[in-house]
Amino acid sequence: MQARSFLDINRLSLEFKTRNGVVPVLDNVSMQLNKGEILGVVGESGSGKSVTAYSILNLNGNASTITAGSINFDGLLLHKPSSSLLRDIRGREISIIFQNPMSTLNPIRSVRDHLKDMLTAHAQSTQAGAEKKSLALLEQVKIRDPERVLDAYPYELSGGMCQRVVIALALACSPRLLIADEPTTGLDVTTQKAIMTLIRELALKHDVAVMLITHDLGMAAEYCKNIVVMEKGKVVEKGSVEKLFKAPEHAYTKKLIAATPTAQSELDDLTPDPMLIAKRLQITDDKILEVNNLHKLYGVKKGFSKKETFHAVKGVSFSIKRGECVGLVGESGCGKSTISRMVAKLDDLSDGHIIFDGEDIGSIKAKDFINSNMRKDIQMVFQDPSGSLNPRHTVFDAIVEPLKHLEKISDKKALHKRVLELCQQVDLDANLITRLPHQLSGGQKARVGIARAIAVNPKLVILDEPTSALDVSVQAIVLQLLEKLRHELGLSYLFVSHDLNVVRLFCQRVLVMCNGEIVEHGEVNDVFNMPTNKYTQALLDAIPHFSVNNL
Amino acid sequence: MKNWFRHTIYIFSENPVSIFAVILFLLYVTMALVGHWLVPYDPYLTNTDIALQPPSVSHWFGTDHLGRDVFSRVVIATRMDLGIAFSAVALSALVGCTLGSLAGYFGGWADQIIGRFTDIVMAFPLFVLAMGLVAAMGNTVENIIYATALINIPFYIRVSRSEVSVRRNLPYVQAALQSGNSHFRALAMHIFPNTLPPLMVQLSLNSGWAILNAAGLSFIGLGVKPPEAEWGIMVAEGANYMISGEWWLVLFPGLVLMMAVFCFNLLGDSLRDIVDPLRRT
Amino acid sequence: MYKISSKNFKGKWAFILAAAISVSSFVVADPRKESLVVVTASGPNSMDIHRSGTNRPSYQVAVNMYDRLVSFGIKGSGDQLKYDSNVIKPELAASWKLVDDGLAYEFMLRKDATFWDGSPVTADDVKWSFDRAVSLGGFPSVQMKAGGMTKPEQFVVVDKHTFKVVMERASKLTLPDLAVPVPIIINSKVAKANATDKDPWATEYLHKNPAGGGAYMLENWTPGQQLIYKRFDNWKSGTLPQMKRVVVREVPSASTRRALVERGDADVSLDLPNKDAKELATKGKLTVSGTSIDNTIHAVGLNVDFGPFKNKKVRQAIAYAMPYQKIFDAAAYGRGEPMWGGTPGDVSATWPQPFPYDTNIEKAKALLIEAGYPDGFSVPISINLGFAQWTEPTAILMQESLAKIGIKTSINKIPGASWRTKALVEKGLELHLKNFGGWLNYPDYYFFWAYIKGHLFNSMNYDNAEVKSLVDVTLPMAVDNAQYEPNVKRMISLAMDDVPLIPLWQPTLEVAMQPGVSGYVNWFHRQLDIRSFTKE
Amino acid sequence: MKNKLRLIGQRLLLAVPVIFGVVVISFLLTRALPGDPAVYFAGDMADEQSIQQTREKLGLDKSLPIQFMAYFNRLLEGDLGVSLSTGQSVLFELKSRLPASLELTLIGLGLALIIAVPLGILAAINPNSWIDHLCRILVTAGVSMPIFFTGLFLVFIFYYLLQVAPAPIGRLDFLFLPPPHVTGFYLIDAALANDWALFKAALHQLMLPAITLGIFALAPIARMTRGAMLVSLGSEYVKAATANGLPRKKVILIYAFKNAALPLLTTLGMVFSFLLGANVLVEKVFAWPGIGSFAIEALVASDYAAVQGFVLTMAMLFIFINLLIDMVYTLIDPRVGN
Repeated sequence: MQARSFLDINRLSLEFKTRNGVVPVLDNVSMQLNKGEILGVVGESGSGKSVTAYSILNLNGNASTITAGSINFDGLLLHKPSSSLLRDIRGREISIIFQNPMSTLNPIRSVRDHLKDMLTAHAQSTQAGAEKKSLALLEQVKIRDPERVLDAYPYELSGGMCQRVVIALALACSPRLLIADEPTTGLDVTTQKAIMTLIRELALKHDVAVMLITHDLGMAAEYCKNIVVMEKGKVVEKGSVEKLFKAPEHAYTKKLIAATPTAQSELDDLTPDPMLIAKRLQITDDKILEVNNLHKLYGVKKGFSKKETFHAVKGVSFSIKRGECVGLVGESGCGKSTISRMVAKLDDLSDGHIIFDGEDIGSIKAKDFINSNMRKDIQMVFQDPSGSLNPRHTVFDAIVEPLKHLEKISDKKALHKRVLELCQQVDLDANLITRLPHQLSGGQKARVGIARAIAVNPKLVILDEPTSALDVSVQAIVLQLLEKLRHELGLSYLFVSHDLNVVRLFCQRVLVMCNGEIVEHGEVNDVFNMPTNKYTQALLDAIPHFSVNNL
Repeated sequence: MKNWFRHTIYIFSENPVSIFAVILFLLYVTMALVGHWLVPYDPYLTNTDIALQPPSVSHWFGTDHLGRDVFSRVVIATRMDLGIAFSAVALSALVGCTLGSLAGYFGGWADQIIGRFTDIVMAFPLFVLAMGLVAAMGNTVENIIYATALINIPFYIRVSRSEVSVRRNLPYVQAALQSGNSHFRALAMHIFPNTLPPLMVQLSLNSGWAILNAAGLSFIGLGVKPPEAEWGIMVAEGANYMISGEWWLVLFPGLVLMMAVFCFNLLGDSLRDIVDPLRRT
Repeated sequence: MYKISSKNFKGKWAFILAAAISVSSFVVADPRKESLVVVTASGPNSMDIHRSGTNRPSYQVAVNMYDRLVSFGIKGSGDQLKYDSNVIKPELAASWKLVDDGLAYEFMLRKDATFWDGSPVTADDVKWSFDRAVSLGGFPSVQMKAGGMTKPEQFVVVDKHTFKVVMERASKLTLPDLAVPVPIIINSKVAKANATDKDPWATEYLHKNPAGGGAYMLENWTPGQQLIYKRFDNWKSGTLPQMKRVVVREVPSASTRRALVERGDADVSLDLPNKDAKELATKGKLTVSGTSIDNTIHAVGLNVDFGPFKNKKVRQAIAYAMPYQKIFDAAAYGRGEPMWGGTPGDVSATWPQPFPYDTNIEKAKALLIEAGYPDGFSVPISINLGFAQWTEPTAILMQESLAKIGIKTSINKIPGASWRTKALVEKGLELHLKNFGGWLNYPDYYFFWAYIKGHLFNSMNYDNAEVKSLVDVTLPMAVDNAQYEPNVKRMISLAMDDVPLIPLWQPTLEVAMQPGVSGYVNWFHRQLDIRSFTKE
Repeated sequence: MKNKLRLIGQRLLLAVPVIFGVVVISFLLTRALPGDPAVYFAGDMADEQSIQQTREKLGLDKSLPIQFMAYFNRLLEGDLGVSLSTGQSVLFELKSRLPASLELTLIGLGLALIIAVPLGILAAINPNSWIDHLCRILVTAGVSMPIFFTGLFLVFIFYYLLQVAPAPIGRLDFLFLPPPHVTGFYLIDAALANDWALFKAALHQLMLPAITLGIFALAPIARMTRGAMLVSLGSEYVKAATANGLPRKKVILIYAFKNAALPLLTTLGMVFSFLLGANVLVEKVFAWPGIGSFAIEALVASDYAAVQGFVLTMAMLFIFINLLIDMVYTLIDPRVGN
């Protein structure tokens, strides 16, 4: 008999009862994890990776049923746990770190309370001893001033800090298995790196087995020894990182690897069969957009008469040439979205000039710009493809809006024809035009958003993180589509993103923003290969660095 | 649409109580529409010879102090009560949603003024305000409707204001604006329809409340004019006969009234379950 | 040991506990035999009947806590006691006589009578009190005026115990008017001590603090809730009442009042609806006193300012269209005296008396055609919400019946407070249901208030020169005057023919009492007189 | 804390225009009431001349703005006028009646909380189970009855038929006198006076009306508890707490319920003022000498001063309650004010 692994998930099948009937979610899932190992579970949304992890601690809720298979944790059978077993296991033997650290902590309980709850629940300390132990735990997760943090409430801490607290909680009772469910989602790249490094370090130090669940193949490759790839509730491939990257067997694994942008990949590499793009567009020196000394101040009302101002954008200047794609990168809160909204004329500026196509549109109020004949020349593709579509409007309704209001086309036939044309341009099945947004996939919704933006033949399109909500394989296709459209329609792009790899392969020039200012700009290759600014360097440094060649 | 329908079916199948409420609602609407032709007796015809008779085969719900058939009166009162409830609620929804949407969308001084108005009305004890209005304007059906509508307006303002203000910065509204929609158009065509579901909940709950409100006014003596049949006034008058043993005068109208309000409340609850994404599993 | 109703278990508990720790708030201290619990629809809002804004239930304070010079006698027997308008008996005045050629009454006060504070009652007190009644204006002055007393000069102190009322012209109404609740005798020393320059008649003080010498004193008054009387043991103006302590509790709900007396929690329940009275009387467990109220009718008023009602024939048509019996059954539950179906031409000198009309739709139709309204007309029926108990069923039945002769009506409910304004002051209600009772039981007194143009209770705006001159002449006239009876008969005949007011029935005053409790008297003022109560 | 204090101060300032608005509207509303107080005040049998005299005495012959100024000036001096129907000063009436209403409402609310909160929690823990349905039907039925009907019904059953409840005749039975006035709350005053018989009697009288109110308040509280609990039970932090192996009781009560208590608290303010309004009818049924029954009579009698005083009191109370809730909120929720 083969020696059992520390954690052995064997042929696990699980289904959910939903309003649309019983839905199988896991199908014959098997994976093993040994002591001291970090196992990566990789897959796109809906692959069942989180459900697998949750089933270890029976966290899937009442609607789920394990229909077959077993979970064996060091001799304990967890697929049908008794409540007393669960009580002993949860938090003490097996801990979990959830995706969103801010919402993982109870907003009205202090860090001290959280740690104390945890410690006393598992009899790790007395009420009195909890304080000392808590401080030690916070120090362990490298929180510099643990005394202050101990008294803090979650809203007073940054995302990264919260995640450290969550890790401290997870490690409070010295568990033997740590499940990290997308532990860095929502965190900035620099923080991402710090958190992942911390997890790895602590796991090694305390001999904790880690199950890392992520959609980011790059991250999994960097931190894990073995990887399990899941798709649609099934394990499609598993093995060592090296084996997986060097000789992927399953088509899905291949697709995933290809679609993950790396520091070397080109746009065409992202998909097995890239779109044919006639790269005929010539970037001229003619500037379609020139932004000079742009400022944005927000009034934050505090108290009755007192108004505090928040300086979101501090004197930013840049330009975009006709046909060019300029990337705007920075971490959350750096002001990049504010700039995109001001340029798109959805928000007023506080000071400065926006010269578009030779005209200063900065002085026109956003609410008056609707009536300007330049409205159709600047269009924006929004970050969240679901949120940017009116849930009550069909695909047709959504695409036809700008045609009706900006192009003033009223002939029904003409409208219909134009919509179908646009669908074709963005590779959207014409049969879908009667559907409502919630009946579409993420990629389809993104295409609708793009079709709507290009419907009125704009000159400048602002792409505000157009792919951040999409799975990598879909992202790859959408990026190629955008590139194709740029060439076909002669568009200029302002591409806002936090993903440096994507910016590198998609843009010609890049602007790096930090705290409302542009700290570095230039050709992508120059900036990425030889960053001069410290911040840019840190940013680049934080991207998971892996390449097949390095293995 | 199909999906929505399926979701609705799901909610109902999870919730047998809701099915019951829907059936009841349809029954009441039918009663309001055709009740006048179905009743066995002229609901206004008095006959003092048979006054205060207990329920029997010929008079299912007994007769009142003037010998009128209680069953017939209860049935025809449906139109009056639902009429008051629906008109009042429709009126307050119309005014409240308009004001609330404007306040929520444009903010600024309009929001301030509308907000203060809401605060002031809410600071009144609402039932007493309704009483005062009806007392001041006279107790006609129209005035009962106006008064009931007025005290409900703040709730619609609040709901639609908050619903609109959370939506006004959503990407799809921004998208609508950059697609050339004017602000009014974006508000009317893009935001407002999406605020309807939570409003429907309010609408349904308020309909029940409007009936209770009218009943309360009747109890004080400010209800509809005799000889009009209305549940509240029948209960209020019947209450005087409870101690003396003519229980049917209060019980039947009371039950019918209660079931109607019950039905609206349950419907509102079910609607909330349907539209509230938080409850969607 | 006294008995506590065993049903009243909390009372028993409370008693045991209270006995154990003996606390002041527990008030069962006197045997139940000598205390009385009365429930009533509404209670006094002032202790001072002379004050403006004082409500009707406050008159009981004047009756029980203050003495008048004279009082009416009591007639009837058993449980059906009623005041006797024909008998004036001594109260504070031991005797009186007409002096000065019949133009003045001289009253000899009881020499042993004292106020609650022990000070003797003197003629000065009487004068001060009467001066107050005619000087304050409003209701007390109006009522005094009805008896011909309008100014302080009419009240003369002869000596300490002799007091004279001087009349400007002899009137049969003067002496009875001194027996109504208004001319109370106030302890003027106490009142003056609490008067101010701004308030010489001490209205603020007497509003909350009664100062009299009546049979009962104030023990506790919580406005809007309850009034507790305690007996003034030194009362000399009549037989000392049996009840030492009387609790008058306000219970607005009629059915609760009925339940309280049925359950034995209250001894007396006032303001009983006719229906309850009828049923309780039938059940026989309780004593029900239900005698008709003198000089009072429930009636339909036809405002002659309203187009069609200008025509006498229309008024008669309506009188013929009234469903009298149905109304009497449904609104009065058969309690009271019918005021319809009198024999035409057979008029007596009493009031009220049945009018010579009966339900006759054919005749009503014919009269309406004669009057030129073959298709009828529309008119609202206004009713007083405060009296919905009888006005509403009456209005509905009327509405149905009038529809038969083509008169379309809508029912307009008017809240009690605005009723006075609309019906009596503005006199703008076309067709309305009204109730008026004259305190002084003379037909001419009733006619004076209700049938003379401009007078308060003539909400019909009826104007008839002959009636006016008849009333003017007859009002002061003594009953034994030869002209009296023919005059009264004539004015009643005119009223019957012109019918601005269609009498429906003479109402009753219904009271339920525990068996063993007796002595309720039906007074013209309809308020509670607790002095006559006894309990076994 | 300083921030929190400033927040509360700000709330108070915001209340000023609201109160002014209430004063203006209640003034206008009362002037629109039918009936002429001068006629009422002049008394029975008053003639037109004395009515006119009364009118002048009351200042009712002046124009509306002047009347308002006079009213407002008196208001600032704390003079609320004299009630026509009870003959007492409005301030006196409100002072003696408000505790009665508050005592009743608070007890009713307390009853409702004791029953509805656990029901709501149970329903949220087992959504769509029979418990949930039963709870839903029960509380909805409670709020679907006209409140006077509930009251009369309870009286009929428990007083008239079963004879276990005392008669609906106000705060005390005939046999008792009120306790010495300290707070005006009979229960408290009786306890202070160490008079337990009286305490018991007052409690007895309170039970039925409080239950009537409580039944009415069950639904909003239970539904809100359920809803808020569902949200917090579905939250990440509850999931995390569960995953961390905290005891279920702690997860439900500390992690889920304490957070759910915040929206519940806001609802509670609404429910309280709602109950104060519903009180009007309950007080009428139970002859309860509170401000509600006072208001009804005043309104029907066109008793200006009384209606205005009542409305003003209620508005102040409403604002006070909301302020109180804000304060509790800021104490519970560390996020507020920072």
